[in-house]
Amino acid sequence: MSEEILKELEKGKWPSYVTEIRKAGYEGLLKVYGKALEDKMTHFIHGGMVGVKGYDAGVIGRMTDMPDVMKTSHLLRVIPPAGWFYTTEALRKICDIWDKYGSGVINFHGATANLQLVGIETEKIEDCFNELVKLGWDLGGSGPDFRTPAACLGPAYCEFAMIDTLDIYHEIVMSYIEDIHLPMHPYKFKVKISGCPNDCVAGAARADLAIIGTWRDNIKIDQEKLKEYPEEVIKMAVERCPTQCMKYENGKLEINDEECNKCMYCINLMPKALRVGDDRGATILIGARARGRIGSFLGWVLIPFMKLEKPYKELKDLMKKLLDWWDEVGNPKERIGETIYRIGMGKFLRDVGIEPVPQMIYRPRANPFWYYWPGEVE
Amino acid sequence: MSEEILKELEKGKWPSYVTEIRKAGYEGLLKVYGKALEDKMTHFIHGGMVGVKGYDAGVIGRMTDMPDVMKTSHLLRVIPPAGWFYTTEALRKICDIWDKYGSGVINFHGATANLQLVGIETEKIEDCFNELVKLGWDLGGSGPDFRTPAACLGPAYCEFAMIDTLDIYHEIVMSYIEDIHLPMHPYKFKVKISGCPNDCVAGAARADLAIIGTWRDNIKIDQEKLKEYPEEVIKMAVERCPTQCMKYENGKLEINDEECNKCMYCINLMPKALRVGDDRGATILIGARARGRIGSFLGWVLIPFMKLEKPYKELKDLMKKLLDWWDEVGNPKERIGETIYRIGMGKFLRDVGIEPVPQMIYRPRANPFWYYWPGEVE
Amino acid sequence: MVEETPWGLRNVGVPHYEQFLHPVIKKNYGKWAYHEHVKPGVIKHVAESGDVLYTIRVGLPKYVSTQTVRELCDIADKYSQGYIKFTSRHSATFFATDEETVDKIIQEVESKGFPVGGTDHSLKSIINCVGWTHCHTAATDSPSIAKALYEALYDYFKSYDKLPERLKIAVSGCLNMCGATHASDIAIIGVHRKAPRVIDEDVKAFCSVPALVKICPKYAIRPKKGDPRSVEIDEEKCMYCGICYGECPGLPIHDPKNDGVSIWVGGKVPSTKKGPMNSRLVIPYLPNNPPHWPEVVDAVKKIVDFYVKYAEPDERLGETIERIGWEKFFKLTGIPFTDKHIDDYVFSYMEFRKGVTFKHT
Amino acid sequence: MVEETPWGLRNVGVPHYEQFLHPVIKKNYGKWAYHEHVKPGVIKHVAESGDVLYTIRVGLPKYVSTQTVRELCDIADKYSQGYIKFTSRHSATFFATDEETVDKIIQEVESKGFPVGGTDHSLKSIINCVGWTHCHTAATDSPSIAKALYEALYDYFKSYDKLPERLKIAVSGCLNMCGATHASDIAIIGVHRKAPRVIDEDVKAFCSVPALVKICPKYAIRPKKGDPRSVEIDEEKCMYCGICYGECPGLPIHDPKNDGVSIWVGGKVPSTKKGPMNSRLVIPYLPNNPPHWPEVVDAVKKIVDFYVKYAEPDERLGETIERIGWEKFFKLTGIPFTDKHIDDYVFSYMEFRKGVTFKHT
Ligand code: SRM
Ligand code: SRM
Ligand code: SRM
Ligand code: SRM
Ligand code: SF4
Ligand code: SF4
Ligand code: SF4
Ligand code: SF4
Ligand code: SF4
Ligand code: SF4
Ligand code: SF4
Ligand code: SF4
Repeated sequence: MSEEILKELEKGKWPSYVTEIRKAGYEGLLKVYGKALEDKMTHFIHGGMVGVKGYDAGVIGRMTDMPDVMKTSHLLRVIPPAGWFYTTEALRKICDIWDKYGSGVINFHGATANLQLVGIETEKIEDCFNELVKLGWDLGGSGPDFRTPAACLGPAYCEFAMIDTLDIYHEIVMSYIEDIHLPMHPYKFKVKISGCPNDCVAGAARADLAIIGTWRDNIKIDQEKLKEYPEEVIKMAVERCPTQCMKYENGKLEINDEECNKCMYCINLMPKALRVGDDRGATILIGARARGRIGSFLGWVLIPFMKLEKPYKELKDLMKKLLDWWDEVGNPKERIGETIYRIGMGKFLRDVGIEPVPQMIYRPRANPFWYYWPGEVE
Repeated sequence: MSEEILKELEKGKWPSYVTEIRKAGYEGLLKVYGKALEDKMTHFIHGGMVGVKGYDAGVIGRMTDMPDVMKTSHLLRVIPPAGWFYTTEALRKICDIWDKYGSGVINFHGATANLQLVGIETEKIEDCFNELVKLGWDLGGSGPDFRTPAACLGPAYCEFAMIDTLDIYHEIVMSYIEDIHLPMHPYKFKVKISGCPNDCVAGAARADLAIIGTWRDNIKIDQEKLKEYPEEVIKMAVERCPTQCMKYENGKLEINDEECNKCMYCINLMPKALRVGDDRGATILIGARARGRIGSFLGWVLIPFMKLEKPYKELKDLMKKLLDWWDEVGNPKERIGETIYRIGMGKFLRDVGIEPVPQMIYRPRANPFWYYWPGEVE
Repeated sequence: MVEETPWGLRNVGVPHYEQFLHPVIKKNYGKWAYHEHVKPGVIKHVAESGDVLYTIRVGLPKYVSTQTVRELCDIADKYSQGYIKFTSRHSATFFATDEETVDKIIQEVESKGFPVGGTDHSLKSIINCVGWTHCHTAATDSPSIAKALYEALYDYFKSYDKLPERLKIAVSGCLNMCGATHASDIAIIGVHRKAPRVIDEDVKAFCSVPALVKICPKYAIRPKKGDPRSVEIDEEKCMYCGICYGECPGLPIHDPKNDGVSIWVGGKVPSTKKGPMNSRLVIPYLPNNPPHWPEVVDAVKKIVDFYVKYAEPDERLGETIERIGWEKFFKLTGIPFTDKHIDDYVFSYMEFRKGVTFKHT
Repeated sequence: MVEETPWGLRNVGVPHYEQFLHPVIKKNYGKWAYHEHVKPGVIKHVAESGDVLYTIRVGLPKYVSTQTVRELCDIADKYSQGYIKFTSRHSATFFATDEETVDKIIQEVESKGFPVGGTDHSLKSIINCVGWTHCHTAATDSPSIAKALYEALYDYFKSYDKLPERLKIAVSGCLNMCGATHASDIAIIGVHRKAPRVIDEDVKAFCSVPALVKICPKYAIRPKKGDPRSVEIDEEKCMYCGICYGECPGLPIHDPKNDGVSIWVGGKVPSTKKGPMNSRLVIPYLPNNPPHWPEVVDAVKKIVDFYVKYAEPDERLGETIERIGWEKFFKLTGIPFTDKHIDDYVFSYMEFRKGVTFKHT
């Protein structure tokens, strides 16, 4: 019966993950999963503590409640290269190692960022890792640690990229590599880096700290190339521009850049004719969490504009300040956004020494429930 | 010195309340108030329990911390006629009584609704009231009771009125008159009645229960009268209509009433040409409070549409249900909106037996933190 | 229901409204066709029957003496058939059925010192609570602030086309907000800035400790250690709302050195366009400076100037600010932005700016 | 920093990205001029130098075997100079520098069973977590739901002009939302609907009672009366989030009879136009019905049909719904509205409709 259900999942036009598990020959997983489909209930259970020596993170321990079929199926989170760019050579070598020690099943990639090698027995983890690490591959984050960041392809081939996402990713991984392996924060801390407001790694929704490229000066308009776009596309941009700061008259497009809020929409519509400005940097958002204790948080503005040039000192100083503050005041299982929410954004800014600016909020408070700090009143 | 400050307040173009206090000859108040201006601090203090026999509300007791100058200055809240319409005859009689027993100072009217007679000594209250009540005037609400409602002029001379605000006001006062005099709810309960979405008694912001006239069918357009309005006014309506459901072409205005959300804006702009529809009733909002325990609440939709015809049975049933529920579950000093917020809107609707409809919310929940009730799951 | 009690009549309710309605109103009740703005303070209502009713709006001071009431009644007797109405913003309304009478009413009312105005695109009557004239919890004096603002903005009340739309200002002496402030175009609200003092004897004599512990929204009040019939206040938690003093005379919160005024803008009540909006903090503190309140008057004038300059036709102040963005509002007015402006209470998260779009002012 | 420890190399970090970049990318790094959508799954990037790079987007299954990886590598070796990229939605990207090669890649990749598509106005790769294939907290099975939806919406992945804008679907097996669901156009999320059971011995053996008491967001867990080393759960307070089970194997929450699937719509991440939006609840519960998930597929198809029918060009699903109003969305789709849809948690007040404007559907 469970085999029949599995077979159903191998039909159809979209490539089947069940077929892939079968191709890898990971029979144990097929059985446990097939039973789950039959029972309408998972047969995996908590995994206990597993890992490699010297690290407290990077391996997700997993056991089943069907020990006769398969007792354990741990998974390794491997830090991928910036922007998930690989050579086939590198991939083949990873496959070789994974065939040797593990199930042959890979998750390309996990939703946080990691390359995930799914299904390995406890005693093989250490050796498997030691082969990987010799090739330069390391384990990613898990538990209450600094998680593997994510970066969009950015300058690799996107004309919108206003920061060097790949380089920033690389720098962050290298600087925080110990933190990635040592869970010691109140909870997980995820960083995502997007080259522009399109936010192709979804930092605004899924990163405790999102670094998103933006610009401060004028959008560049090429009136000639504009003509390559149909009138209705140009008009749509003008009509939909959220700040209503565009004008299209007599075949000429004008933008009142003072009013533009850099939403990127018009540029997306007509990338040949419109280009982001030259005064480039990033907006930094804080606090996103998918399903928090009091509901989902989307990231909000912490730093409206930061220049981001190697060696990214300002960014690193900021991250240090944030983590130090959070380590001190955060509660267990509380993401940094929730800590800020609990303590109060104003007090948080005071504590970490960031100047409050109106860009941080949609609008000022409607309630009179604020605080005066020592020294502010007689 | 304090007299000099007072004199400053009698200068200028706008009529002076200080001059009025002086005209009334209320010397005690001038002195206590003058001292307050000088000291930059009030000299009034809590007033203790004062009132008329048989009522526990309607009189605000007030004492000063300058007993040598003036010990007490209580005030009477008198229920005004619907829409604050008076005859001079009625007003003159009130003045006579107030000159006889009180200070001669009147507040036309308090921000809730009442006619307020300001400044009377404890021992004169009973007699003063007894003369008022013989003329048909009664005391209004104070404390945790059903407060004096408020109603806009509505059908008296406003073409927008879709419900009979004055009559509803009158009916509510007469039905709840005992409740007005007997504080026994968790906290105050304010009702305001506006004839249309313009909400001229500000129920959406300041009433626990706001009854606001509206319509469900089409806006009536008189294309002839439309011509009396300048083109730019018509175009402004079309452009600013929040649902973008108007079209103006070839001198003709069209409204897609399916999409219209009855905001009233276009009708306000061109009352000669546009008229509200015929299928009239009220939207009922719940929960406003100026400065609540967790911030200001504006009223939200409880009943999207209710026909309101004499004797207003549906409305009265609703009010009874609401007050019964709140009396049972409300905490002291918690307004009904806060009780609903605390208990949860869904559970509240279940408890009082009102059907949930999407009109009650801007958008559905973003968090998965809901409840299943007994009987809903296996 | 009406009762005859040993002490006299009780629960009579309210006299029926019909007797107070002008004959033209009674005749055309519920049957009005349209209205027009004739001149500042005057609206012409036309009934389906063709009947016409002019309403004349008159500004009043916070308090009116019986003597003044009688004078106003004299005018109403002379021109309005003895009928008069007061409004939800505490103006008075006179009635006329022809334009000539309108002008006579205006002349006579104004000769007594009462301005006619406040209709259409004007400054409306400033709602204000009693403040230091009568209230024990006042942190500032609403009536004298309202008076100072009326003087500064008088022309806007008397005209009906100098503002982009109506301008509603309201003043509350404390956070209870009796002055209908929280959804006003401009709101002035008295603020305390230090925790209440505790007068042990008064707390013990007049107040319930459990009630106080429950009443504080910030849970800053606890039974006093070693003396549990009084209380102590955690000054780090208290945000000076004064609710506890409202309940208990033993917790005075007044402080002439630190009390003052805050300014809020951008609220509106009607459901028109984007619907009701709360007023938002723009100036957390200005000193109490009666009788002329120069700091408050300056700030309000600056905001009104901004409004006149940047609003599009028919835009309420809050709509203008929402259109151009609060970051621009702070830039254009030069009002400093501080940590006080950033909400830090229950709904704060909703006010944080999600995503990366804003103006780099 | 890299360490040579007694157990081997540690903290090496990650190989430098440069070595993984295609030569055209390396040459034109940061100097791209514009891009164009050539056909479904293919984007042409033009550099300032005039160089051209075509990217070909390929849909992958949730898991890939090493054997398949090698096959894909073969193709990349043949046509993409040995370079390959994976995307943030877990698609694969092949590179070409001329259109002919593009077509060859498409043909070869598709012949292996991997679809090319998911660019421009298309269905993007469906992010989905591991669900019952690997996770202990799953209330539903994300991979098979994703598969069923891919089958039903296959053409939308393979085309780039049949949808008004992009369509992002994501599936999470439980409320932890690992599947990147909470800001998706359509999100499918597994739900439990009953409080966890308490297995006293396991709680005592594996779990910290104080930690559990603190971890429950609804404060529904307390030390068990009379047996304080275990816990008891207040079923009236519990809202089935499963956080406690994530911490403690002694509190299993799975329940094949009541577990199932919820559907949420209208989220988006980018700051474009009105900015990021959360997905909102539209269907609180559908039964778990693998392998073909007919109820889920029907519901999603109904929503997609609504989108295709009512969206204006270039509108994301959530933008369409916000424009026409949620009350109309429920009416037009016929999806029942219930008390579950009304937020009743911390930010609920912000979601209540203020004022009287809405559509009388
Ligand atoms: C593998 C992955 C899903 C996938 O198939 O892609 C995953 C799988 C698990 N997640 Fe996750 N999460 C994964 C990305 C996410 C994301 C998405 C993201 O990072 O952008 C989220 C939501 C975003 C966020 O952080 O808010 C996410 C929110 C969680 C949570 C809830 C955290 C919270 O703050 O509320 C938990 C529970 C916890 O950690 O307390 C969790 C826990 C888990 C565990 C470890 C289950 C557990 O409680 O022990 C899952 C392991 C399953 C298994 O055995 O394979 N996972 N998890 C993703 C990680 C791969 C990687 O590292 O690259
Ligand atoms: C007279 C009036 C101000 C005025 O000059 O117009 C007034 C005056 C007082 N109000 Fe008020 N309130 C007045 C309308 C309001 C309004 C406006 C409204 O009703 O539309 C509000 C805000 C709206 C609301 O209800 O949310 C208002 C919110 C308060 C509060 C805060 C209530 C709350 O829920 O947060 C208090 C304190 C309390 O009652 O606990 C309060 C308390 C008071 C007290 C009784 C002071 C006290 O704590 O004992 C004031 C008496 C002052 C005096 O001695 O003269 N008053 N009060 C208004 C009542 C006149 C009338 O009945 O017509
Ligand atoms: C008299 C009064 C109601 C009453 O029974 O007391 C009133 C009466 C009218 N209001 Fe009002 N409004 C009155 C307070 C209000 C309030 C309450 C307030 O200010 O506290 C509001 C909502 C608050 C706000 O605006 O934030 C209010 C929002 C409106 C609106 C909507 C304005 C908007 O911004 O969309 C209109 C429509 C318009 O003028 O275009 C309106 C229009 C009208 C008209 C002109 C409609 C008509 O067809 O005649 C009424 C004129 C009557 C007249 O001849 O005097 N009335 N009006 C109130 C006069 C107050 C005053 O002395 O200034
Ligand atoms: C490859 C990828 C980034 C990566 O490094 O992995 C990517 C790359 C590009 N994105 Fe994206 N986006 C990618 C995920 C995303 C995400 C994240 C997600 O889906 O989880 C988002 C935000 C989520 C969302 O939309 O809700 C995202 C929002 C955008 C947008 C803004 C769309 C909008 O609604 O406003 C654009 C602009 C556009 O297409 O007009 C965009 C445009 C682009 C362009 C076409 C821009 C350009 O100049 O080339 C990039 C095409 C590269 C190519 O040739 O393949 N990309 N893009 C991701 C492909 C995922 C996939 O396999 O389908
Ligand atoms: S986030 Fe911007 S820069 Fe990065 S890939 Fe997407 S569109 Fe390009
Ligand atoms: S980037 Fe956005 S806000 Fe700026 S002009 Fe373009 S569409 Fe308008
Ligand atoms: S609320 Fe409407 S009906 Fe009542 S007076 Fe105002 S505009 Fe007229
Ligand atoms: S009432 Fe409002 S929504 Fe309806 S047509 Fe007029 S302006 Fe538009
Ligand atoms: S707002 Fe404050 S000061 Fe003014 S009357 Fe109300 S309680 Fe008194
Ligand atoms: S002033 Fe307000 S916050 Fe402070 S102790 Fe009193 S009730 Fe609590
Ligand atoms: S969403 Fe839930 S079921 Fe899916 S991987 Fe994450 S924890 Fe497991
Ligand atoms: S499932 Fe969630 S709400 Fe219920 S007891 Fe566990 S942690 Fe608390």
